[in-house]
Amino acid sequence: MDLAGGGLKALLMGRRFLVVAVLALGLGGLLAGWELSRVGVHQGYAPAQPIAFPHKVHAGDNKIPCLYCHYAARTSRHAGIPPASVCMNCHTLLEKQTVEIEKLKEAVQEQRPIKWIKVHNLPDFVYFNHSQHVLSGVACQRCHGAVEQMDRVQQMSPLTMGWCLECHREHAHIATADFQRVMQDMTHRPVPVAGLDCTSCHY
Amino acid sequence: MPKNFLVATYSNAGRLLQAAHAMKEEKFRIYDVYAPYPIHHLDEAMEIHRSRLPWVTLLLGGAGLLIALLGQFYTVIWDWPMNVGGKPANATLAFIPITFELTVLIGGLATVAALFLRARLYPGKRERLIVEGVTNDTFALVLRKRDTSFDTARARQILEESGADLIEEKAAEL
Amino acid sequence: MSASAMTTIATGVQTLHPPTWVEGNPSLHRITDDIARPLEGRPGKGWWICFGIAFAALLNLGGMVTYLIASGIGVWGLNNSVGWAFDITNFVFWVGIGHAGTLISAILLLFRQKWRTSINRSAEAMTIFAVMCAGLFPAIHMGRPWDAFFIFPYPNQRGPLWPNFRSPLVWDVFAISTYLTISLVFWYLGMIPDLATMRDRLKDRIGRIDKIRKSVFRILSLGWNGSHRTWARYEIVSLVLAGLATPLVLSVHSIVSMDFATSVIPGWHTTIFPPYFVAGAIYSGFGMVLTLLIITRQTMHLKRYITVEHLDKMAKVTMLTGMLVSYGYFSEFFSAWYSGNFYERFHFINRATGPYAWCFYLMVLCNVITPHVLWWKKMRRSVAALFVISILVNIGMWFERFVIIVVSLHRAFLPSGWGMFYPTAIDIGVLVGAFGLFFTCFLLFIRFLPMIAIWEIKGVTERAVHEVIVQEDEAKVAHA
Amino acid sequence: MNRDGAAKISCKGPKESLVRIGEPPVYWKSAEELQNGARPLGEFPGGLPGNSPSQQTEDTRRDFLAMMGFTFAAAGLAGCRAPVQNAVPLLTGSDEIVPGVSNFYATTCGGCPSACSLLVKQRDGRPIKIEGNDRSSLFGGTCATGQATVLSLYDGERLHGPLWKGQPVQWPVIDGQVRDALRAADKDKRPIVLLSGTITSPSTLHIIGEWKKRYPSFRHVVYDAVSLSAMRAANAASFGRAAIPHYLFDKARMIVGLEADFLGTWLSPVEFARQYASSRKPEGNFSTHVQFESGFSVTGSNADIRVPVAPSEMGAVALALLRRIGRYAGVTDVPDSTESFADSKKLDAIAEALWRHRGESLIVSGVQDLSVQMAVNALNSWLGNIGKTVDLARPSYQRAGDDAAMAELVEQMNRGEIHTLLLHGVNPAYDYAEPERFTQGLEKVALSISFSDRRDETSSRAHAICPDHHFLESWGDAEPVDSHFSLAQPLIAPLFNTRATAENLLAWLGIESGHHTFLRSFWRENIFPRQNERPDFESFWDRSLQDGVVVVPQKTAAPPVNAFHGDWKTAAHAIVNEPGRADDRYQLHFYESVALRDGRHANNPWLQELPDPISKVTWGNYAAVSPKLARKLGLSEGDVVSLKTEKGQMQIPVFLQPGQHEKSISVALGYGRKQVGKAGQDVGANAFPLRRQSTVNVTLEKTGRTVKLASTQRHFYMEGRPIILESTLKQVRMESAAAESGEALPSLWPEYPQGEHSWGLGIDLTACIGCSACVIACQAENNIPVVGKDQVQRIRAMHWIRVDRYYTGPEDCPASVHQPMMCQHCGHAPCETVCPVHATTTSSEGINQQVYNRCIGTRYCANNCPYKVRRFNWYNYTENAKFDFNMNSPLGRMVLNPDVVVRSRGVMEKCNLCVQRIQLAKNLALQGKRTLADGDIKTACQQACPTQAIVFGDLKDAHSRVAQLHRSQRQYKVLEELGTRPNVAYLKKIRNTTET
Repeated sequence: MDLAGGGLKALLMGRRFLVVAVLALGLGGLLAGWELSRVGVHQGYAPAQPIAFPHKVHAGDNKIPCLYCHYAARTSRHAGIPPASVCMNCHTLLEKQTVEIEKLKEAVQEQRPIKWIKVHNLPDFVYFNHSQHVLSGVACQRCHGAVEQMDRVQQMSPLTMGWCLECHREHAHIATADFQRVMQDMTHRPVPVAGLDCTSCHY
Repeated sequence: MPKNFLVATYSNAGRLLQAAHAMKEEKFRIYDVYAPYPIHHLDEAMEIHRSRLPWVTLLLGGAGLLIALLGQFYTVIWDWPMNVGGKPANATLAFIPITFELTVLIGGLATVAALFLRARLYPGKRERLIVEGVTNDTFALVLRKRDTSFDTARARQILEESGADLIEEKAAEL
Repeated sequence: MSASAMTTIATGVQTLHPPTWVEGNPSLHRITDDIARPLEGRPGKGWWICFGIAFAALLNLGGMVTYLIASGIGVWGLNNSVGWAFDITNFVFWVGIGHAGTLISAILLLFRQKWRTSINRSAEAMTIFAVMCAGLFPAIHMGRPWDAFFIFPYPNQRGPLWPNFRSPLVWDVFAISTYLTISLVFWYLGMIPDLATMRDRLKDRIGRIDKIRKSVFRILSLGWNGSHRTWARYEIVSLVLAGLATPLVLSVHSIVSMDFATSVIPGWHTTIFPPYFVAGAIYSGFGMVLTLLIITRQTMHLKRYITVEHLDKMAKVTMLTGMLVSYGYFSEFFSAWYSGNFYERFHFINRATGPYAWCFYLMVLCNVITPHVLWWKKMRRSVAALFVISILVNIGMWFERFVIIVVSLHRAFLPSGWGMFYPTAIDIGVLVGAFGLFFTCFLLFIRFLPMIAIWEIKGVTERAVHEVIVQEDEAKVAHA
Repeated sequence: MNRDGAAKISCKGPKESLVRIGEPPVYWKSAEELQNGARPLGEFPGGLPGNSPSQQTEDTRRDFLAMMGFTFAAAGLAGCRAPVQNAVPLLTGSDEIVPGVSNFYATTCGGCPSACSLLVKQRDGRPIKIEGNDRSSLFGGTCATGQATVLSLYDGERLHGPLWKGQPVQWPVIDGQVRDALRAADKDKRPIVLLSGTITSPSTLHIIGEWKKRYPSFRHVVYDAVSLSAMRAANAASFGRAAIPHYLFDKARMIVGLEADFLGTWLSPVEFARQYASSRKPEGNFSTHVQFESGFSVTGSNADIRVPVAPSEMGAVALALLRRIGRYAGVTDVPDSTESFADSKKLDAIAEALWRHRGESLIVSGVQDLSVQMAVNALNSWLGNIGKTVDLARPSYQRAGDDAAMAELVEQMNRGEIHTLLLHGVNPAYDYAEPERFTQGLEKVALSISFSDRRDETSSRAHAICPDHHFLESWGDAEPVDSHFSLAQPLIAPLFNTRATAENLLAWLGIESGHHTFLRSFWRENIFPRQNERPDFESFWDRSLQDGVVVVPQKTAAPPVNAFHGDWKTAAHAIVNEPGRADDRYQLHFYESVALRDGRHANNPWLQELPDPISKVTWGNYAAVSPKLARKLGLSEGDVVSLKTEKGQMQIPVFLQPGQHEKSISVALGYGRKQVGKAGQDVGANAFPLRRQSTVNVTLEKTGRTVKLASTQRHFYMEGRPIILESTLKQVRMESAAAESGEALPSLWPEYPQGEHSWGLGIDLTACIGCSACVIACQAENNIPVVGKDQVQRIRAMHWIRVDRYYTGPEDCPASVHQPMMCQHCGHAPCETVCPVHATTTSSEGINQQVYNRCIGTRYCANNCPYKVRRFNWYNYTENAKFDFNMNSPLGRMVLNPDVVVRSRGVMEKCNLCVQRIQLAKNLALQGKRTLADGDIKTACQQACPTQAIVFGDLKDAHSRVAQLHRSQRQYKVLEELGTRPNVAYLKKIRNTTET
């Protein structure tokens, strides 16, 4: 009447084993699901830059407006990292010397482009246009967080589609229930409308 | 702890059936019958009432139906309505197939699960066979000797009359 | 069942002899032995040859699919005019095959058709393997199979973004997976008592292999001990499942047919598809069951249990469904003509006279003309004839799907978009490979699991039926 | 999938140092990185110290800077109005390139001597898209070839630097060698010859003039592979001016073409197409067009009456008309000739119509035969068209080839008389009628220098190759038509160590000031004085540079045009007595293919894969024969035949061409290049060598071999389906013009709420001539991959817009219609319902949007699309060695549009109404605090269309052009009866059969 293998016996412990197995599977599933959902999300990414540029000092303490350096954000899809010449606009005049500023000046002397590291990376297949958002009055901090308080820039937002949509849904005049009415009183003045169409971002 | 049983084994269902009816006449309560295939018309002899398992099917099938319908309504109409081929957001007709499938799926699985629970069937359960070959060619009629009031002699007599191949008293866990 | 009903059967029994579903009236023990033998003995040469071929084909499938996914759908002969061809043809073909099993085990159970007992187990197994093959194709026909999970409605970080519940493809996913699950459960449930039987047969044998097999059977048989109280519930549940599976089996192929019926393409866009597809499915399913059973009864020495009576019954069903299918073909042409729809008419003329006409006529030969051979009892009872016919049925039904899919696509609305489809080696390789998968599974099944429902056979052997009844009557007399 | 086409590409912005041989290119990952990674710091204000790249770098860069500088103010002026019109963009502070922002510059096309004026879209320092310049008074839109020239810029087969005897050298070495050789040649007075194709650049011609002064033994020979020298000769004889007239089709009410494909390839197709369309408006004037031709040309496919005629009978046609017109004009002694090609009633009718419209009729002939051209001249002058529709006073300079001069040069070369031979824009070793004769001669030349941009059949035989810039890299100007000037400016610093031919010619004259300086001074001295709009040269120059074009009053001292004094009688008799031909022989008819023209673009994969507008065949040429002939000889499509003339023979597959004259066999030139690059190598067969002798007596033999032609459309008849609706001018005029149609069929569903806009297209089938410019424009705009011959054969071409072509009527002389077919953006789209994952849905603005990254590739949508306009990525077409076209090399990928995703394997794609342009326009409107105006957004296909057949716009705005088209009485929607509710409306094709 005995059955084969001690391990097998353990396996065949009976009901209790069954319960445990079910619970384990359930938990494992949930964990795996959570992990999978975070694939490709780099929230909190804060790489060290070739020159430890402190936004805190510039944008925070000295209150330099974001768009002074990232001027392209007004007109282009890219906010743009300022060319070293923009840095030099001030740093040629400033006495203050630090190791980091030295690095900058060195680079300029040697014509060596500074290879910054991109912090906020959207997937390739999504089109994001800075100027569109800047002109529609979206504050930089809305997506980038309080950069003016950061010594090293860090990705605050998950940059997932769901996250984009949260904001777009707030400001959408499209596809809501009272859509018809909205369309009627929508003047033909260019009201910045956050699109909920796929082609607002994907093409 | 083991219980005491009076076990009669048969080599065909007919005699066993006969014995079962006789037992009923004599107000003996048949503990259970073990057979390699379901013997019809045994139920009344054993006073087995129609199983209530189909209700499980009805209830959980209904649940499946609701889950499917609400799920589709939520995703398609409420959560993110999209203009798909200019069709109106409310596409109830299009929901029917999936609703039906989920009803059947959940209903069916639930019923089987219920059966396993009710009949205490689960992987790794040790089978407890009252006699050899009840899963092959032997039929066993089992009476429980609950207390002294159980008239063993009479029972034996009836069983013998019914032509049991073997009658024995044994203690076992079933 | 009430006693009065009993007597009717009794009289019935005495007056005319019901067809004998088991020949030679074997003892219960003998039945167990006969059916268990193939599982316990060494497999014969025949089995090994078949398995070798099937397994080779399966390996080929693996290679083909790997290559396909590595390089892209372009390795198939598809093009911008004909976006589906062998892939979906095979899909529909296998789903169709999968229908006979559930029909036999569920619908015939509801109709209390005793002759189903010796074939339902293998028919169900066939269903499961066929649906597995079917499921393969929607998966590999995608351009990006690694993104297939987009189809399932799960909360996600894209908004969340849900699948399109209007799309018949999504219906398919639910239908096929439900069908596979329910069939599996039904099949397994029916097998539990037999697994117990196998378990208990192995009791006194010693030897590593047998020990392992025994403990596997033990796990699978869930501690079954033949209790009648369990039997009672068990039968109720079987009936319930049968009741659920019956509409399910009809729904599955109806939904598959909607992949086409809901479209706008002439030749696809037609309301007759659901019933016509279901009939076709059963037709092809019975074709495949015949093929398989004829092979197994010859090779596994089970002539006693799979009798000519069975074959005769199946032949009749095949003929009936074959004629339903023929009616479908006819009414398609009729409605095309009667509707006066230009594109519809053009399509059906093109079907019968266009570049793919030969497929159409092959289909007609196999599905419309062949079944009528079965009017002759001789044919219905000739194993050889039935074998040939069953093969023809399968060929015919494959081409039916090919004609529906490819011929409709290759000449749609704008002549500028017309183009031919020519299969590549990969197309054919995958087609063959699917058969490899199917037969490998089936051969393993008949080798390791009881391919005939032992307990059901026992339930219908003449001895069992007869003696119960006799004793029953005596019992009553005794009372009076 | 890869959003930035730019990613992983070495960017060479205009202000950035050149990639010199052996120097690794600067790689950058994103526009940001481009901005500070790939740009030297030297050019920022306050000029940071250091940074002195090599000499020639400085030059080019300074040129560019200079140009930028000069045009500051001008930009300010023009900038505010319509930025797209700027020749030079507004510059903010230090950088003229804002990453991610496109600038448009005007320049002049170098694709062929027609010298169309262009606008070029420059993005992150790379020209990525070519558009027509609407400021031009001659042109508008482009042709397919022009569109594709931007890809040739990024052709990896171009030479990376000068070669001397096959070895890479630096420029000074070449300069030294050449100067010595020239001095030697000059000393002993041995001929120095510049053999060039037609040069329309006045400044370059001026330099050549300087050479004549400097070297008395210098001579300039102009050679066009497909030349119009017979016409020049005829005009000299008839009007005392050896020139090509400037034709005005828009002024003509009655047009007769003799073997002249003026809408496809002949002389100046873009210009003529524009004129032609404007003369054929059902609502206004509608000219009648009669075409006599042997093959089926684009022009013929648009004719109201098309008469298939054997090449040998063209003279007879001219004569038949001449005789009839003569009767009207009172000239009776025109000799009789055969009229077997058409019944005389028809001819009478045509002649009558011509006479009725005398002064506003036009007869053009592309036949390279003096007598025929004389007859045509006689016709035009008797009809009083000279000075009206045929302008000789302001002739065209677009073809200046002189066959006689060329023939003589080749003789001289073979006699070993030529000392120095400069080859510019010519490839006689490939396209001369007697190539080996030329190459033998070339070996006898002491010094031969080719300016070709690559090792081709000719340059590989020359002593030195001094690779020319691509026209997008160089300065230049053009005068396509007398007094119509246009400028060319560099859009990018030269990718390779090349040098403009003009630069070379100057350098070797000893003028070191550089081409740009010379160009400016030339304009200051020669063109600026001829205008009086602008007081000072700078503003004149800036404006010209912005507009790209300038028209000035004609030179006072223009040579006179005499009245017709040609000897038409001799010509007539020459035609009558022309040698007959054996009846068992066939006649060859050669034509330039719309895509490859004379073969100079053979290495451009876009053009190789562009379906021929008529046959829809790609990747190779074929012998077009009439179905009747094919039946007679038992030929079927793809059978390889060998065509034999007295001197030569070629093997080529046949194509059954309805409407082909039974006795004639048409073969496209420009194929079968032997040395051009991997895309064009050995594609098709070279027909040039067969032109040497009379092509009248050709034998045709089966070889037994069969090949498969790669055709994108395999069925040519409509099967009686209402796909293209036609009507005649009469009917349209009869229907009340007020009648407006366009209400949609009833729907079972409630109307879906529309967004702020509702985008749609209107396509006028009457205007569409089938030139296929839209196809390439779309390909360039939307990063559409090239898939190669094999995939096209498998019906997997990727073009988002295809031009369907159907025949109607009898097969020996069918009429034909063209229909641009792209996604119809259905309101009730069948494709959307079936997609399991919502990868395609309708946007709130009516676009049928396709989301590549959501698509899982079930192809269900494509199956369910009634228009079959969806395209599936069967393979990875990017960075895949199996598809070794432009998308497989970093250089080739520089042409990609960074605003459009490069699709990966396994996803569906299709026309999305250039949604990236819509979004851009919205954004610009937002920046400009204004609303979108009709016409702000032009789709790529619309912009490229020379006849303005395609109109994009907002259907919600009742006044928009597209909305008007959707209300037009001619409007209909394809397969509307299916209830798909397309947002694309077609306007019926109208034919003018009233006149005859």
